[in-house]
Amino acid sequence: MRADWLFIGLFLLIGIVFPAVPVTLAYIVGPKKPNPLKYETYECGIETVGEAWVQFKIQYYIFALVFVVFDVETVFLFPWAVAYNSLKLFLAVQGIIFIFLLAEGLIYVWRKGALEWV
Amino acid sequence: MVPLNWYLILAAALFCIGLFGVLARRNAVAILMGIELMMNAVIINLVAFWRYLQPTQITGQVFAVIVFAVAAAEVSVGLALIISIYRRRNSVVAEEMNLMKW
Amino acid sequence: MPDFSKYGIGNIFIYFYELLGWFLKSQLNLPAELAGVIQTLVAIVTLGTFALLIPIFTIWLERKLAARFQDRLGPNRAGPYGLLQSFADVIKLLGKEDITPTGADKWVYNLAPLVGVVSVVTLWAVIPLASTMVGANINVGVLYVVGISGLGTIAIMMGGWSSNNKFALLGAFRTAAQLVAYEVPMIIALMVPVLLAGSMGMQDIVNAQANSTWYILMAPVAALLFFITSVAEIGRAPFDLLEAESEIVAGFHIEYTGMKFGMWMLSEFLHAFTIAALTATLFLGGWHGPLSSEAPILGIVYFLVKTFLAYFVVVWSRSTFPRIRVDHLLSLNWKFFTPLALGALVVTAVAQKLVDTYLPGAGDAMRTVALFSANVLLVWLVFELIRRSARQARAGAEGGYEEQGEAHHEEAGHGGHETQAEHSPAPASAH
Amino acid sequence: MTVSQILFLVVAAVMLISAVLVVTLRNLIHAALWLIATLFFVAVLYVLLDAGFMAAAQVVLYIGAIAILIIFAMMLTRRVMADETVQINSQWWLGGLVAAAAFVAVAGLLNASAWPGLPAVDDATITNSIKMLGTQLTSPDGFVIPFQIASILLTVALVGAIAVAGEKK
Repeated sequence: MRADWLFIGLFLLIGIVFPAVPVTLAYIVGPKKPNPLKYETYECGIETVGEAWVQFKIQYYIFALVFVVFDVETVFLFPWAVAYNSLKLFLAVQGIIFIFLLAEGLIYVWRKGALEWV
Repeated sequence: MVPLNWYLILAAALFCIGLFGVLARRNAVAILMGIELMMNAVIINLVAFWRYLQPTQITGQVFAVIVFAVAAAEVSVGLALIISIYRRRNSVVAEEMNLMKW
Repeated sequence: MPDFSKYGIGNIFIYFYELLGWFLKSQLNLPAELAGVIQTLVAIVTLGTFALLIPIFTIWLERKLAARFQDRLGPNRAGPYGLLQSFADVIKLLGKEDITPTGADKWVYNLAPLVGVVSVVTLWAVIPLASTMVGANINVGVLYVVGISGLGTIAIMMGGWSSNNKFALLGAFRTAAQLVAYEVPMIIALMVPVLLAGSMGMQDIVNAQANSTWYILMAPVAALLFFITSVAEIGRAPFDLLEAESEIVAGFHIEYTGMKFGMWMLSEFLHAFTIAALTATLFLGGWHGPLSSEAPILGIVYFLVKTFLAYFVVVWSRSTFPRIRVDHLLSLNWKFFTPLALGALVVTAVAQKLVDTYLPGAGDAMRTVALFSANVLLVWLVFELIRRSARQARAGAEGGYEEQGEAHHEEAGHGGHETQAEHSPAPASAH
Repeated sequence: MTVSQILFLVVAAVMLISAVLVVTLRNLIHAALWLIATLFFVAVLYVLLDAGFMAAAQVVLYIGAIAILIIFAMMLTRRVMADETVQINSQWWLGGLVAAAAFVAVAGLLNASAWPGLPAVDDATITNSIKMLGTQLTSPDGFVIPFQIASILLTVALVGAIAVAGEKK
């Protein structure tokens, strides 16, 4: 098991080196003709107006919120799913009750209208 | 082999860094980030105790997973409060939320 | 020296791996741990190179296929059948100037495409290529896949935020909202094969399929859900809102040029191939096929064939469906995919327990039939519900005009809208 | 110094440095990115502790979900933090003093106590731990009540957060 995790750790290290090589190479090889106009940020063919910040909708937060709650609950369910085939009936039913509680949260959000993109 | 108290001291250090963040930051979101660091220190402790004291039982990990759930609930409600306050008062500086201060 | 006859031609890659270990240990007299690390490094570099070279081929394949779908020829100048087109593109990218816009956050801006590539390449660490060949056989493979894909969302937010551009920021946040939303049904659908196999390890799931049936038969709904939500995760058409050219110019990578832009493209194309590989592994039996356990090299062939089949479907749907609207995208996810995924999970769990309890001696064929019909039942139920609510909505909409006149005869206080709402549960028989 | 000790020290050092950056950087988006780095190295620590499931859950939940939620919230309230004003309050030295004192006290106490060594565990126990976790979470002799209460807590948090954040101005 430890050797497998070592593999993943080394893979992560090498995974960052691999794409870094062509990027660095392109930086060295590529032409460099600096020009202040070239470095301006793009904006529909006119000069950039204001800063990059725009007012975001609260809806983004609501979606992320629903996602976080569901994510946590599914992480709870994964060990249950792994153990499922060897679980007794009562234990299996507990997991299904859990799923129904999860669905209840979804129904609440749905009826509340928080899932609408306004 | 790494002794158990290395993990515990590391967790204590992380906890204190988080504590500093909570005490010193002005921005409410940054304070929440400090709280996240403190939560992680607690989870490191739980998992370290599981591995060193009772690796054949799973109690430590069960508690760690439940701390995950509590952390998620805390951060989602906390950020919702911060956003709500921001929408009313146009500020997320913790010092300016002083209605209850005397 | 390891004996070649013990491995045979079917295990040739394992033979090379052992040969390297033998060479390092007994010829160079390295300690066992160091030799193991070097062996692992060589395996990683081989696998990583393989993974990073795939897009060179798939980009050509995708352009060719898309061209055929649109009745064009596609790339046909560079090399035979245009096969060298991707190499020409790489050389062109090398000759482009590397631009970091003013006001951009230099470190984050340059790191983001690298994180994007890492979040895709490292998925290959847990995908089993053959019965004896898997990078890391960890027991949390499925969760690992979900977690590493989450890094991709972070990479996109880093790229979008650090570009200092309105469109990039807006595109990044749209993308993040889409990715996190579609992750929910994807995780729930992933739980179905985990439940059936009783393990989160990728190799265990493939072994379980080799010992019973492929999970596309046992859990067709979950398979379809996983495939569709994965296509949404990689942001391919019909879910390509993140780079909707006509709406937000190009999305989060608008400011990227040269090789860094190439890295975003690389990660996108590799991701498309990777989700095909994941679909093949989790639902199409991975390396499993005739004689695949005896000769693992055949397993690689089966695995690649299945992966290319799944990849073909990705390209096919890309060139067939129009782009979906953002509100439809999100309501499709929350109001259809997520409940359906939960339903598929419950149905599979219940059917599995019922078969275990009431048919203790049931074979795989019986179990497959039971699970398949449970899935069909679920789909029928869901579509019946949708049909009913659609009928109600239509009756409400059509009845609304006629009943507005009647509403005046009824008691006061009932506006047209209220009448409409009241009468909406009535079936269409009002006509 | 064994290999595992060196590995631990490297991971711990990087983790603590990124944690310090989280609480001191002025640019809050950078602080959030360093928070992600810190959380990632905590996951590496779990791997060193043979808790693979915890490591994966850490990456899925903290990096994939909670960190994204924090960045979203920052974007929604960014007008205040776009400027480069001081992010540390006037009593920061007091906070630093309290944190340092707490660390010295706790670390001294931990160092003075005797702790058991690392028990040897076979691979099968580690592999089996996820199954055991699933059984314990749903078993009436185990933790079924906390399991269901956690679910209810999350549902309540969802309802509460939407009620708070989604209210009309």
